[in-house]
Amino acid sequence: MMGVQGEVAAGFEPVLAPLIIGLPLAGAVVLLIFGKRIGRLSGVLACGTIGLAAVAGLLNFIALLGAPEESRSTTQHLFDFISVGRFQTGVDLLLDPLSLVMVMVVTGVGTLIHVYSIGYMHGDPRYPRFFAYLNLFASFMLLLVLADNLLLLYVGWEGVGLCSYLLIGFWFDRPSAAAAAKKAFLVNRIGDFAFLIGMFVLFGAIGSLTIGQINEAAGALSAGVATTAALLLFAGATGKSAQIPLYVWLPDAMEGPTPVSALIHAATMVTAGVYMVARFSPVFEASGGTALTVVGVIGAATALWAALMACTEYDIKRVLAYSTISQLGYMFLALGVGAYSIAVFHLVTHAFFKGLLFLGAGAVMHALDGNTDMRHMGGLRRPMPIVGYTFMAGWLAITGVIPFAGFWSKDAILAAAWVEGNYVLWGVGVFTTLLTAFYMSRLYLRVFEGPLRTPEGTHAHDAPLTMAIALVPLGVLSVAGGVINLPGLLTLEHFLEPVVGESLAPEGALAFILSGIALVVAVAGIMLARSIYMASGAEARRARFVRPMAPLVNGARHKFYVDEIYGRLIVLPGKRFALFCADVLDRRGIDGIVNGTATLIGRTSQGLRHIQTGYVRNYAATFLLGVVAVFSFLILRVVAG
Amino acid sequence: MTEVAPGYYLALAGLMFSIGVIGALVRRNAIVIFMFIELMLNAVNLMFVTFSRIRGSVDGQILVFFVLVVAAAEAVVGLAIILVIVRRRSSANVDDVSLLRW
Amino acid sequence: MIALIIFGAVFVFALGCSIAMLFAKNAVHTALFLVGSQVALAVAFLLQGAHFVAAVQIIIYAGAIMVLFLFVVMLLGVDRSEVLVEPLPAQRQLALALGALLAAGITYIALTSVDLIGADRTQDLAAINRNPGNVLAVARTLFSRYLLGFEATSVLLVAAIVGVMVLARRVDSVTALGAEAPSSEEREVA
Amino acid sequence: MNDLPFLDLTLFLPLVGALVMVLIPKRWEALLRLAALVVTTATFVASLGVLASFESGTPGFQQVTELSWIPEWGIGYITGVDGVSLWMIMLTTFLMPLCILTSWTIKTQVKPYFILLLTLETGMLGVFSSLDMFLFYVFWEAVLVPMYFLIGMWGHGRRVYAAMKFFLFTLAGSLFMLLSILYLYFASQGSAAAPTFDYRSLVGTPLALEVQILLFLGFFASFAVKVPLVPLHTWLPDAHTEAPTAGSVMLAAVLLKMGAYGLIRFGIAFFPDAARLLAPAIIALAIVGILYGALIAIVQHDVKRLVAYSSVAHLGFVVLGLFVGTIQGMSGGILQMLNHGLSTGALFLLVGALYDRRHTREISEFGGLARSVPVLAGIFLIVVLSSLGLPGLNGFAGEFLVLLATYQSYGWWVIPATFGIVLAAIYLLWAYQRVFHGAVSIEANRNLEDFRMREYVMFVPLVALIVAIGVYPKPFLERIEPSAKQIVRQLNDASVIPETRGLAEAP
Repeated sequence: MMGVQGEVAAGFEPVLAPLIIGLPLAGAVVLLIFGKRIGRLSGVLACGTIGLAAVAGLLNFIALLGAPEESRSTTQHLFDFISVGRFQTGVDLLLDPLSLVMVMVVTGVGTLIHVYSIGYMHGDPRYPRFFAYLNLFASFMLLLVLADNLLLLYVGWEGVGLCSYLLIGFWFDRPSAAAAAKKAFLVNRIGDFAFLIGMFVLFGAIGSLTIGQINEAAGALSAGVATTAALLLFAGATGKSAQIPLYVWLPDAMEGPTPVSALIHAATMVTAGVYMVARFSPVFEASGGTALTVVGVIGAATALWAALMACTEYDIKRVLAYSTISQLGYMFLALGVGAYSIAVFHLVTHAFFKGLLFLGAGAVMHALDGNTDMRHMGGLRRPMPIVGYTFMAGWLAITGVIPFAGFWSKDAILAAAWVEGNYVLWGVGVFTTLLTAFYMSRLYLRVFEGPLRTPEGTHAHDAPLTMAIALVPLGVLSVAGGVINLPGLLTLEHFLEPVVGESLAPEGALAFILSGIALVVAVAGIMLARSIYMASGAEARRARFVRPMAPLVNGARHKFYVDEIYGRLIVLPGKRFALFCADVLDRRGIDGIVNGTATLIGRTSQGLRHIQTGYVRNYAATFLLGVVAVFSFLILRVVAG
Repeated sequence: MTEVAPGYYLALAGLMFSIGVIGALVRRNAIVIFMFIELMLNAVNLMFVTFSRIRGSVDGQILVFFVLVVAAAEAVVGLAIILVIVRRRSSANVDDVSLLRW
Repeated sequence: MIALIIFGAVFVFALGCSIAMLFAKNAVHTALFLVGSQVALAVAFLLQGAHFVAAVQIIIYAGAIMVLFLFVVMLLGVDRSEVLVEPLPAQRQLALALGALLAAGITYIALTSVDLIGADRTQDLAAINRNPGNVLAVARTLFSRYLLGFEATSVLLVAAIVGVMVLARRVDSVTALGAEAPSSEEREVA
Repeated sequence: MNDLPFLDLTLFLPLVGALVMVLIPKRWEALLRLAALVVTTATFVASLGVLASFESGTPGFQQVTELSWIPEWGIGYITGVDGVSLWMIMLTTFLMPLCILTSWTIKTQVKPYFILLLTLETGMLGVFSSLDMFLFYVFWEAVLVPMYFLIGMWGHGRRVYAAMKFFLFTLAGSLFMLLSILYLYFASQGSAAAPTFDYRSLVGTPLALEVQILLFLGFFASFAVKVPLVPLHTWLPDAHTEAPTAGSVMLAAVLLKMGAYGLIRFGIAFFPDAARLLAPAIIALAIVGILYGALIAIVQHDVKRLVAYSSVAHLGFVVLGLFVGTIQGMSGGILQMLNHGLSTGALFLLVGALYDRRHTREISEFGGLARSVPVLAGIFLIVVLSSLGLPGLNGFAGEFLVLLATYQSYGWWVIPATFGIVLAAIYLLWAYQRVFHGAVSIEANRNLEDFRMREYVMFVPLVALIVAIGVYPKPFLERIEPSAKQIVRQLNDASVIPETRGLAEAP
């Protein structure tokens, strides 16, 4: 039992690590309490805290890089958390390559989105509150990735869920926003329910919740226990990372302000599930394939399913939401084939380009008074070039066109699936690539290309400075983000190896063939979209194209009725049952017994009081009855001897 | 003079007592009911006297005095109550006095 | 033998009077039958050697108390004939059945009483009656062993007298006491 | 620090205060309110003395006062505190000033109201600190009377029905307890010793298993009604709903805890064998309670009733923790008692604040309040989150420990229990959404006054505690743990059955 509380295992010296979490948290608390007085400066304050946290994260990152490879992991004990008897947990931070990569993504993208929000939320009456929530989210997310034990991770896990709830429902006046917020929290709670039980199983089997000890002892677990624990944890991940069957909250979550969608529902929070699975990869490995197969299949299925729905959606934010679900599916696919580092790689690049896409969509909405329907848009690249070109970078990145960031990571995932021998998953992945290219091109082409079209009464203008400041760096990263995993350099994969192990990669010509296929498919998707949306005669072609698949298109347009099915199958019977309990069982049943007893006694007394006739002779007769009874008894006793 | 066995006296007393009981239950005139109660007391007196004889001491006869006194006091108070009732309701029927009921 | 005859006469007369009480419609007649049965009982007392008690029975019971009864009957003018229809259901049947049961029980016990109580010590009483004499013996016992009870009866009598005086005051003096009398009147009417 | 008898001071300050208040003319309402506030605050300060003198790390009773009362019958005045009762006492004294503050809006019969509240406080504190069964029973019943009047006189609509129901339920239960206490009393008569009501001597009284089960059920009847366990809970929604705010707070925060406290203190300690034997059944009831209370809470349309049913669910967690038989469960259960007191107490206070503004408790009468009363909405959200067990707030620490312990001892039983937290999120957030979110649909909701100074004073300490326990539960847990450990050992190992005693104590 090494790694007792307080002791720092052999490792590098962390630099002000608590500040990474503490700064945004302090910012949030200050803004929550004094937000009204701080007013306009709230945005600056929030950006400052997260920016400084980013700097602190960077310092630690540099310190880590400076350390020799075997000591690139360290824990820092802050104070005791819930500890009773044998169960001991602390607020401990774990700094290792994986957590610091996540810290860099969260603080980096987070800072950009904070800056973007200054412009985007400008003029909102609850401006300080928004930044308070955003800061609070950042601190919980950082807690999640830095947590040294599962319990603390869970604290962050639920904390980001809370912030997601608060931010989705930020415009709570809109009933749809309030409902979406609640839905997000509840669906997540269902996942968390499984996650919590998974935590119990792990503690029951291992006797500790520390990440290090769990991963160390995971190999010794029986396959059954490991599978149970892994699947329960994964069930938690399906909630947070919006996988089948718990993905339904994410499209609705687009009711929140767009920076929120970018930060929480694209770049960071939803990837927490991926991070968690990667973190506990030994547990998943220990199940002997079952758990990982489930992860991979669910991931691939989600990727395909969400992509199908994205193809028919008209709301630009919702398209991006489905695309996020789909991309998360890719990441789980990668996890499922054991390519953990590649999953994290895709997580990072996805954070870049999806953050960018959302921010771009936000800029479009900002320019068009909040309109999100792509049928009313067109040719916007000319009036808003910064947005247009950065969006284009994001589009090419997600479709997987070489050399944009998405190409490298997506290609690596597909390659890993192939090498693992999982050709079905590979096939699904490739087909999804086609769909991805198609729906993203459909989005991009309809909004930014072609003749200029704006909704009535709006006038498109380019993004203001603060928003542009965020868009440009993300655009650059979307173009060049793939460089962090370019073969030959200090690659991300290699960097993460001490934590999550090696990912399989194809050798020789196979690598190029696989990449080529992926690229060709992506380009085919783009061409398809172009041919039925942009090129001359698109309308007619589109009609011809859609007709054979009418049921499918129709189904996708209605989100395959999943919400309705959940409503009918789970929500409605649940509510009926609750009503039955409340009105029938509780009121008539249990309380009925109680009140019934009282009524029975009352009625009996009502009846019995008629004995009280008031006639003294009746009483006398009764009295005599008693006398005779007692007397007879005595006589009988005498007679009987 | 004393050949008759005491049991017969007791039997007589018992029969009179029972008649007194029946009368007290059956009659409705309050004064008549009182008379039957007196009859019961008399029967009891006879028993006391008989017991006095069986035991060969006068203690039983003493008790007759006490019964007598109680009977007198009871008769006096009871009759006074009846008097008041009759003044108010001009009836000595006990069935008329049945207010204290459900 | 004579005693047996006398006892038979007493038995028949006393029971006859008692049963007649049950059927007499007029209160005055009932009272008279009661007097009859009391006289018969006095004879039974005499037969058993309770001379003093027999005298008291005649004087106080048949005399004073029964006069009081008759006096009240006359005073209230309730000597009208009673209606013999029984308004209470099952009251009469119940009373008869229970009374019969009671009578049977007591009779059974009475006729086997000697076995229960033990020796019949009539002779001892006869001896006492001879010496020192019934009255003297009663007086000695009453004023020695039962003195406390005797004194208590005097308290009882005083209490009864006071009670009767309060009860029997005229209604107008009751109303003079306070305003609550009419209200209680109303309550009765209601 | 044992110079002053802080515990007894705490215990009797409210009563003395109440007696003094009797002398104040009833027209001087402001003075009466102020006096009540001063007395309860002083009581809280005195109880801080108890907390300061409390030595963590020792399982037994501390700060024991022992006076003889009716020595002929072995009745004494014995008070003391240990890790189980410490936080209950603190909770009571902490919430009482808040209850006084929230009662500022009481306008009728001010004098008897505050006097009853103070009497109630002494009664509740007495329950938690008595170490003599007779004294305990006196306090236990003494709590009933003020609460009966508080509900019956200052309550809402069906107050008389609710008060009567509350009274009858509780009384019916406690009669069984009285019988059990008396049996124990006579059973304690050893060969040399006279019978006694002293709790410390009664623990470990040798009893046959059948007797234990009967006596345990006698105590259980009383405590299960108070807790309440399904299906003995139906008094609770009525009483909570109809009571005035302060009454609801005290009912939920403290009176329910008296039941749970009794289960630990008496049920388990006196009859470990029976408790061990019956634990699965009680746990099943607790789990049913968790789900049942939550399900019913979902469809309530009266805010107060909803919170009341949520209490049923939360107390299910408490009982679950107490009987799973591990130290995590016991500690978690005890901590959860404190947590539920704070969270649900705060919820009732907030519902009271809403009621003061709108004079209704119907959820459909609200809507969009976050716009008109943002601070109230914010505080409400924090409390709701604490109640649904969000990590980082107090509710989580207790629930987590309880569920962890349930898994360790009872394996998959934990699934339905854990599902309770999903249901909790459903009913609380749905209600929150309907009350505070959405557009303002009813005109009366548009211009409501947000928190006043008095309300800030009430809620800031509450929220601070809610967060403090959630973030750093150690100071709380480390005071609970030694006592919890001892009780768990009693539950698991100790046996008071005469024949098996030697066996059980052997290693």
